[in-house]
Formats: sequence, structure tokens, C-alpha cells
Amino acid sequence: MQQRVQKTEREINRDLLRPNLTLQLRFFVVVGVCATIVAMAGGALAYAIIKGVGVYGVNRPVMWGFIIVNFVFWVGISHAGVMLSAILRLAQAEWRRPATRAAEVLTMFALGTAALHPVLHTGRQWRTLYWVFPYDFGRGIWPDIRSPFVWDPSAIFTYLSGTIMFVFILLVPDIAVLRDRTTGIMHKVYTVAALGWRGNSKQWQLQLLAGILLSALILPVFVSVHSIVSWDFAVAIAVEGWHATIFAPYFVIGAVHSGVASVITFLAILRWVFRWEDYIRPTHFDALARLMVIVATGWFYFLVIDFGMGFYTGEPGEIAVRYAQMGEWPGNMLFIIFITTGYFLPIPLWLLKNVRQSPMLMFWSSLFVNIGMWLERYILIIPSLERKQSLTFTWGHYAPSPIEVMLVIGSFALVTLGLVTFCKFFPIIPMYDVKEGKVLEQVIRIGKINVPAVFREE
Amino acid sequence: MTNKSLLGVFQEVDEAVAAADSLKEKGIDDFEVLSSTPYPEGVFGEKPSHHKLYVFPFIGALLGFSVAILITAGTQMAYPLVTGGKPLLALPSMFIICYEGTMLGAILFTIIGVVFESRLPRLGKLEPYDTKITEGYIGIGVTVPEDDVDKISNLFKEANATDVHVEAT
Amino acid sequence: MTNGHGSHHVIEITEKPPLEVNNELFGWSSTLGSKYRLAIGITGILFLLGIVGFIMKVQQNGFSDYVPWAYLTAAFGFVMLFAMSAPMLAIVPRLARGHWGRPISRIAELWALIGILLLIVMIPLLLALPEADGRNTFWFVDKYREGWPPGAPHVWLALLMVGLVVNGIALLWTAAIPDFAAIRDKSISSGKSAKLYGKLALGWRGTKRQWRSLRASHGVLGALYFATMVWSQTMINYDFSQSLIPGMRDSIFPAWYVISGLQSGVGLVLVTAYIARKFGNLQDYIHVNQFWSASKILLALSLLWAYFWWSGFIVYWYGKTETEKNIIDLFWFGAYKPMFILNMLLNFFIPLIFLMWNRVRKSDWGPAFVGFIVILGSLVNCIRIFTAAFSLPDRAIGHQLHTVPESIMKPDLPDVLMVSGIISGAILLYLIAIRYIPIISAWEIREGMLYQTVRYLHKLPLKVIGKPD
Amino acid sequence: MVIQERTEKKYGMVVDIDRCSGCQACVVACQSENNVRINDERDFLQRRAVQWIRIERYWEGEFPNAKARFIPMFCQHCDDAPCEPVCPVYATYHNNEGLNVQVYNRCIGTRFCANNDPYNVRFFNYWEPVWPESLRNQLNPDVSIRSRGIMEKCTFCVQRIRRAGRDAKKADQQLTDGDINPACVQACPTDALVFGDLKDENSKVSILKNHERSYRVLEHVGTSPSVYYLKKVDKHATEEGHEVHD
Repeated sequence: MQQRVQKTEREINRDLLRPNLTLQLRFFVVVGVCATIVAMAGGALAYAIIKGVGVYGVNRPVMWGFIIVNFVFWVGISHAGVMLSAILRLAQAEWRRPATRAAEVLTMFALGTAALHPVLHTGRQWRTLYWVFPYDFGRGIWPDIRSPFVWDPSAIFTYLSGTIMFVFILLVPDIAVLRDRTTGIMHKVYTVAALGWRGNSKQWQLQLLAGILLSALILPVFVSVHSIVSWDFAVAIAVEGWHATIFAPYFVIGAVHSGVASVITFLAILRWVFRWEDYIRPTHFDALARLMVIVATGWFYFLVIDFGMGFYTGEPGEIAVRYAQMGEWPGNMLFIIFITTGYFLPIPLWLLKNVRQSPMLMFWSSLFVNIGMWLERYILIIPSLERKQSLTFTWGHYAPSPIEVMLVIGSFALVTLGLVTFCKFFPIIPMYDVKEGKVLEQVIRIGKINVPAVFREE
Repeated sequence: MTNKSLLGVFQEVDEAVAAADSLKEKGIDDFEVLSSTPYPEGVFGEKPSHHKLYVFPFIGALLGFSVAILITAGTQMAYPLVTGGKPLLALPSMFIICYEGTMLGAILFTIIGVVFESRLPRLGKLEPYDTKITEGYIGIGVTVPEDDVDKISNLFKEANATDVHVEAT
Repeated sequence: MTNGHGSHHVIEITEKPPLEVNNELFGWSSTLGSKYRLAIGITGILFLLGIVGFIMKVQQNGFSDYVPWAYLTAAFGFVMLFAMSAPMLAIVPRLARGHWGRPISRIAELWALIGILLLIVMIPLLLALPEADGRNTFWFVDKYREGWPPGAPHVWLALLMVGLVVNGIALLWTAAIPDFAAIRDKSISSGKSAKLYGKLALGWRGTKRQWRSLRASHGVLGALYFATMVWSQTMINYDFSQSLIPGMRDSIFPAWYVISGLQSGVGLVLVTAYIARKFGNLQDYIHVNQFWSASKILLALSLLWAYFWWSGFIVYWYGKTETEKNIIDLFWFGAYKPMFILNMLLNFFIPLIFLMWNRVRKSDWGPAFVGFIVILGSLVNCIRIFTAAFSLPDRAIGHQLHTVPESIMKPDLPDVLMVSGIISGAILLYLIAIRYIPIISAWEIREGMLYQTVRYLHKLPLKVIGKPD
Repeated sequence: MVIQERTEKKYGMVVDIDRCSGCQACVVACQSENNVRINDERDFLQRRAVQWIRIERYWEGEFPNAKARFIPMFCQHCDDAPCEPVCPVYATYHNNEGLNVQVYNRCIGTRFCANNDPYNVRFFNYWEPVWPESLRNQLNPDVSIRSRGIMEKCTFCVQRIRRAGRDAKKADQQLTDGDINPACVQACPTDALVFGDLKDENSKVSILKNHERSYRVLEHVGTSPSVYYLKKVDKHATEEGHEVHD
């Protein structure tokens, strides 16, 4: 790790708590803008509820549209957090330190937003409660646990609550720092939130242990969540393009692909907005980009197998689906954009060291990846429905309605709103993690050069 | 005779370590170290602390699994309806939900375990405590009989503590 | 404290004068005693018996029909799985810049040599393998264009394998060049071998530029090898298993197969490292740390193995088409049920139950034992999927699988001989190789010693690891 | 447990393609019998028209000797219906008469069943249905009107099955083959549609379903439908357009 910066804990506190302790106009501007967009989306939703889901673009046979695509997209984004913070924590990667909490928080809000989508999408949004919870003993209406749509809520609920608790427990020591720096009402709030943390060595030991243990526990959940989302499609025997056994790992690794990319975007924004050049350093982007190259290539392998299998069978139905995805308008255009932005543009770029180390370029390339991945979900879900089975009489096509587009935009605004608010009230970079990194920093002198080194527990 | 708890606050880690050493020479080896950075255990030569955190996830997993079994089996038996020629008590589906239940239980109880084992939440006063600790100072706390107080606080002073707090326990 | 498991244990790192390292490691093969010769003898005999078995097989039933060659295919797949996947443990740590891989990198790379044996074994299999046209193959023969690509699958499969083997040997060789040079320069190496090693070392002098190009070649060859390995395992799975089953459309099957390969590859390296450490007295070089780090990967792969199987199964269970029901019977819950349960135990439950515990992971016996179990598992695996695929009664090209065999395919004597022959042939080749190529790459150890030391953090001794950019 | 719940009856239908002239009488009959919403131009343009039974028309051959092929398509009431298990709230399930039934009150409109239905015979109410004043009195009192946001589909005119059962009980005599006729069967001028209980061997459907021309649509999907089709008798018929699954 080059360009290390020596800082005292006092300085670290000062830098990382600036957004929390000082009040800036731009915060209110951003919140205002996002809130307005969310409100507009809310209006669109209200209209959909009053008029009926006819206002969406969905039809027969394309019964699922933009909202489900967006749902899958956000669930995918939510897979960044645990991927980074858990796997890197278990792998004792030093460069994880500034990135972990950003990733977890992104998970929290992305997943929360994603969880709304299925409800918006249903025909009778006001009756969805007994879909999830087996509470109706009176009429004996139970969820049918054979349906992937019941597996979904169970997985998402587990993952969401797990992530929230994970974030909170790792936040306690930093809240204690805030507690000691604030006065008045916020002081009271933080005092409660800090649970009376004092920071004796046993508490610290348990704190670190909790990080490891929860990482190990959340990883299997994180894999299961997107697998189950993929089974919403894969078990559907009637849709040729969906019924593929590869879907679960393919979706998961695709989710990691888009998720880590979004974390890169997020970190780049943080670095630029809060002037945290000393904390989010080029070396971090470099490491993330290396990770991305591997993840993306693995994802590409699955993509090839999935599409290859379609041609492998040679069934007319399959071929028709693939043709709709890659051959004919608009599929071909979307597919080209998707494959370029999702893989062939960013990956070669990330093989170049000076691209990896430039936050600006990383910001844009990671943005491209997510454009590509959004389109990927569209290409996987919609054309398969348009060419559903070999009864060609009912083949159709789909175009989104303004309402759906508004809801999609609203979901982005909602996530942004959540992130901004979190950054306002809590340190988005885990301070004690950074401080620990400083404590463990060492240097090994070989001949005339100093090699950066770390204390490593084994 | 009542006990009092002291907290010496040190700016440098080495000072704190020195203070800890001289405490040990005095034969006092159960002192607590307060810091705002997780130092690897044993840096101050403090006693290794023990905990039962590993028990919690297993209890949680067990509970979560049993609850999930109850819900999945219960909802299917309470109102037996055949769907798609799938068996009542469709095991693969039940497995998936039980898996999630198990993991949820394990995570939940791990959190509870962490909070419980580190004796949180501490609702009363934090003292002996010093807000300087979250600025990177190291605090060394001991609980001693009333008449040793001066001796220990001198000891801290010699190790050039910036502050020594004395609190009634 | 990062791993949260008590900080009070011995910190093992290699600290020797570089010259001593060289002497010990390059002289190591001459210290191999009677046990080594015994092993050579046994594996040699078994290998010869294997050849005998092969000849018997050819006598009984030639290459006209592919069914009799099921067990040879299984053995081939098995050896290819573990041997060709093993170098992963040399590649991954290098790419991830982990020092822990240094002592076992050569152990892992040496297994790539087995590719030579595999190429020979592949010839009869390709002779027996039916033409691609008329059935589904991933080569798209005759489906969209007449007779394109020509010679599929045989020619392309062979090319893929040759590419893989060449790549693997190139990886091994480039990584060993500095050691060859050192051996060349050692006065003790008598004239002849000095000439040989001189040739192998390509006049290596250790200039800055040479080292840089060496690093670069590690990166490129490593990545390339990994990609080729994954893809050729995939294609082997398609051409020898999936494409022989009418109507089978299981896209995760090859991916799952690759995973079980990586799994047994890691297991193999762990076992080899354990034997080298215990019987070759290499405790000073191969530490528990190596087993600890590799066992984490093994655990992860075992979990993935089960997960991949499950995500295939759930889709089939839900889909309920005739083919899907039949394939569930064919591979998992029909005649092959006992074998499948055995698989689940060997490849998933036992690794999980053992490697869950850090105390086991932090030992040398634990990971090695699990590694051995996993290798056994992948043998059962290969026999299961290949014999099942070969034993289908209806060869009819169709879109559906209508009937599955009632019983598993029993091996006859030649089969047994061939299976044991190939496996022991692989071991034999390895044993001969370590006679001439140092089993631990001395230069990587020497480099590693620069970056690893022990220091005190106030009162606590800890290992310090240098991370060069 | 599953088995014994299914042993009472198994209603099914046989469609003789050779007799079907594509006259759409069944469509109209179904429309008026089951209070199916009026499909105006907008519904068709939006691909949201609701037709519990539809006549699919496929062209075969090239002009001038092009042939129109008709196949009436409606819910096949499959034994292993893919649409049933994906519903999260048991809004559709298989009853003990072999019917694939839809429970309107439970349905929350996830539309998963429609996606997982290979025949595209499940219809979603995107809008609140409206009837012109003049048609209000034409609505069938035996059939509930489906509000927006829920799925609906062919029920084999379950209201008629129930009524026939009640009448038979009143007159205490056994239901005989031909007592029950869904609207489409009743309306078919060429008797292309035959309805009955597949469980009793002597019923018309049971005899016809074993006819040599008999086949089931998309059988390879593994749904095992209760509706059997009889191939067209046509020496010029080509295999084109028909998928060959063995």
C-alpha cells in the first residue's frame, strides 16, 4: 500500500466526523431534490393503486415488466455490501477498511428499496400482507411455501434484518466517539445508541470477533437471497429462456459484479464530496478493480454457458427466445450496449494500472457496469416472456409506461436519500477500523527501499 | 472499607504499557484498558478475557430451525391443498425456508451474544471514563481499597498520566 | 486479533541463510529413502497392470462402441479433475499476492505434468467417442451449418487438452527457471546434469529485467492456465457426459463439475504437502499456516459444491418434465442413490463438519485428512456421472430421455485394472518428477523470507508481512 | 393423501380439430356465460383482451395454396399444472374433480401463475370491468364478476357442474355422461368439443381420448393436461410448424 498517510486519532476523528458534526447547505439541497423525486414516484404509485395496474406497460404474455427488472437490479446491488465487507474481512485484506461500511449501508438501503418492488407490482397492493405472514387463522389463508414468491420474502427478510444488525453492532464504537463529541439532543440520542460503550479490551475483542462471526453467518444468506430471486424465474417451466439450472450462481455472481461496481461509484463520490483523499486512496480503487476483473470474468463464464445452453438444445422455442434477446430490434441494440458496458469496455480498462488508480476513471467505468447490468436483467426477463412457448399465436412485446419509468427513477432517488441521511448522522467510514489499520502498519526495510508491511495475526 | 475505582488516562501507548507494568509489579493484574482503537489482545500485558460467544449462534440456529419447521409444516397441514401435483409437505421448499430461518436465528443470537457478553447496554454512568479516550488516549482502570488510592494514583502520575479519575464504586 | 482465536501460539516463519535453503532443497531428492523407492515400485507395477487391462479391453471390445469405455472415461475424468486443478493453489496466491502460497506453489504446479499421461489416455477415449452430429453437442455440429466445425468434437477436444497441458508445463517450467539456474551453478551437480539444467535454465542470470519478465509470465500464464483449465473441464463434461443423454439441458452441470475439480485439486495439494512435510522432513518450509490458509479455500469450495448441486436439483424438482424426472432418477435418486449419498458425505458433510472448527483448520492433519476424503469423493463423483451417462439404453437422438437403467454399471476386471493403473500412473509420474525438480521452489522461499519477520507490538509478538506493490 | 383426494372425478374435454371450423361460437358463448368483460379495441391493442377460450389461427403453406389451421385454446386443467404451485397464497389449486380452480378472493395479482402457464390461458384484470347499461341484465347471476387486479381463467363452467350435481341430487339419480355441458360445448355447431368425466371408461371423452388421432398440446412440458386434441385428417397436412417431440 503506497501513499500511506500518518494521522493521529484526533485528526482521524476530525476528518471522518466532519459531515456529522457540521451542517452543510448541500445536504439539504440533495435531500430536497431526492425527496421531491420520491414524492413524485409516490404520486405515480398512488395513481397506479387508484386506477389499477393497467397503468403499467405489462400485458399478456409479458406479465412482469420494469418493476420486476428493477427489483432484481436492486437486489443485485444489495449484494455488494456483504460480498466486500464479509469476504474481505475473512480474508484479512487490509484495503477493505475504509470500504466496508459504505458497502454494508448500500446493501441496507438497496435491499430495503428492492423489497418494496414486488408489492408495487401486484394487482391488489393492499392485500399483500397474507402473502408474507401466516397470520390469518380465521380464514386459514396461508402462504403456499411451495411458491418461490414465499421463499423470497423469507430470504430478503433474513438478509435485511441481518445486515441492519450487522451494521449497527459495528457502528457502536463509532457512535461512542460521536457521543463524546456532541452536546444537546443529539448527545442524548447518541448516548442511547452507543449502549454505554467504553472500549475496554474485552469489548474490543468481542467487537472484532462479531465482525468475523457475522461475516461468516451472513455470507451463506447473501448467496441464498439472489439464488432464490433467480428461482422466481428458473422454476418457471413455461418460459423457455428462464428454465435454466445455472440461474442461481449466474445471478449471484452478476449481483456481485454490479454490486461491487456500485460500491466503487459510491466510494468515488464520497471521496470527492467529503475530500477524503487521505482515506479512500487510489490503492483501494486499484484493489477493488482487480477484484472486479476476476468477478466479471467468472460472471462472463456463466453468461456464456447460459446462452450457449440455449443454442445447445436447438429447440425452436429456445432459439426464438435467443433471437429476441440478441437478434431483433430492440433486443440486439440493448444486447450490444449491455455486453459492451457490462464487460468489454470496463474489463480491458481495468487491466491498466493507471486506470485502476484514477478515481475519476473508476467512477465512470463502474457506472457503465451498472448500466450494463440493468440491461442484463431486462434482457434475461422480458424477451423470454415475449417469446414464451411455441404457441406463436400469443407472442407479444412489451414497452414500459411512464408510470413504471417514474417508479424506477423514484427507486434510485429513494436509495440516494437513504445514503445521504445515513452519512449525515453516522460516520460512513468505520473509524476504529481505520485506526486499527494505522496501529498495525509496519515497514520492512530491504536494501534501500521501504516495503509497506502489516502485523498479521495467524 | 469501601473500594474505589481509578482511571489513569495516558496520551502515549508506551506510557500506558509502563503503567500497566508497574501495576503488575504491585501485584495488581486485573486492570481494564480503555482505548478507542482495537489493539490486539495482550498488547498491554492484560489478562486474556474469556467469553462464551460461540455458544450463541448454535442455540439461535436450533431455535430458528424449529420455528421454521413449525411454520412450513403447519401451514401445509392446516389447510391441505394440492398444487401442481407437488406433495403436501414438499421437502425441498421446506428446506429453503428452514435454511433461512436457521440463519436468521443464528445471526440474531450472535448479536444478542455480543451485546450480552460485552455487558452492554450499560445504562448507568460510564465512569470511570474520560472523553479523551475517544481521542486516542489510553485509559487504565483499577478497583482498589480506599487507602491504596493515593499509592495507585501516584503510580499513574509517575507514568505521566494526563489525568487520574477517582470514582466511588 | 483479527481471526479472533487467542493470540498465544508459536509463530512459524522460515529464517535461514539463503545458501542453506538452496542446499537443503536441491539436495532434498537425494535424501529420499526406501519408502520412496517402495512407492515407485508399487505404483509402477500397478501402472503396468493398467496397461495389461487396457490391452484386454481392446481385445474384448474394440472402439466400435463407447459403452465399454465408461470406467476408463471415469478414471480419465477423475485424474484430470484433481491433477489439472491442483496448480490453482500456485496461481491464486500469486495473483492475490499472498505469501502463504510460496512453499506449496511448486507442489501444486508439478501436478500439471500429469497432463502428458492424460493426453495418452485420451486417445482411446476419442476413438470410442461417437460422432457429434445427430446429437446435441456444445460444438453446434450440423445444427445450424452443415458439418461445422469440422471434426468436432474429437479434434477440438484434443486441441483444447494439448493447449491445457502445454500451458501447464510452461507454467511449471517458467516458475522453476531460477531454481534450474541455481542447480546448474551448484558445483556438486556433476557435469551431465549441469548441462541438462543449463539447458532448462535458458541461461538465466537473474538480471532485473529477467525477474520482471518472470513475474509477468507468472501473471499471464497463470490466468491463461486457469481459464483453459475451467473451459476444458467444462467441455470434457459436455462431450463425455451431458451430450450423451438425450434431452438433458443442465447448464450448471459443467460448472458444478469444475467446482468439484477445484475442490479435489486443493485436497490433492494438501495431501501432497502433508506427505512432503511429514515423510520428507520439510517442517521448516511447509508450516501449519499453509494448511490453514488452503483449508479455508477447501471449505468454501465444499460449500459451493453442495450449493451448485442444489441449484440444479431444485429447478429439476420443480420443473417436472419427463426428462427432468428421469435425470433426477439417473444421477441422484435412482440406481445411483447410494453412490450419490456417499458423494454428499465425502464432498460436503465431512468437509463441513471438520473444517468448521478453527482448531482443525489450524492443524496439518485436519486439512490433509479432509483433502483425502474429498479426493475419494471426486472419484465416486466421476464414476457416478460418467458411467450413468454411458449406460443409457436408448441411444436414440431425441428431445427427451424416456428410460433410465435399473442398475449401476458394474466394472469388469480390465476396468478395475485400468482405473487403478491410471491413478497410480499419475502418482508414479509425480514421484519421478520430484526426483529432478525441487519440490519446493527455493527462490520463492528466499523471496518470501525478505517480506516476513516477527516483531513486537509493545508486549505482543506478531508476524509482520510485507506487501510489495 | 394426495392420491385419495383426487379419486372422485376427473373432468376433461376432447377437441376434434378435424371438426373445428373456427366459427368462434364457443368464444361468444363463453363470454356471455361467464360474465367475461367486454374487450374493446383498446384491450386488444394493449394485448389485454380476456377470452377464456380463443381460436388460435395458424397459416400453413404459401399462397395460393395456403391453409388456415384452427385450434381452440383454453385452460387445459393440467394434473401437474405449473401455474398452481407458484401462487404464494393458494389462490389457485387443484380440486378433487380434477379442475384447476381459481379463488378470486385470495388472488393478490402477482401474475406469477400467468407467467408459468405455457398455454397463455390465464387472464389478468388490468382494469375494472365495465358493461354498458344495456347489457347489465345479461350478466349471469351464477358467476361472480371479477374486479381489477386479479387472475381469471376457464373454469369448465364450474357453475354448471355444480348445478347439474344439485339437480341430480334433488331428483336423486346419478349424474350420467352428457348431463354437464360447458357453454362452449353447448354452442359448438359441429360438435368439435366433447366434455365429460375421464374417470369412467364408457364416457364419450374416455373413448375419444384413446383415439389414434389423440394428442395433448405441449405434452413435453410435463403438465399432463386433461384436454385431448384429435389431429386433423388431411393428406396434405405437413409437419411444418408442428414441433416434433419424438
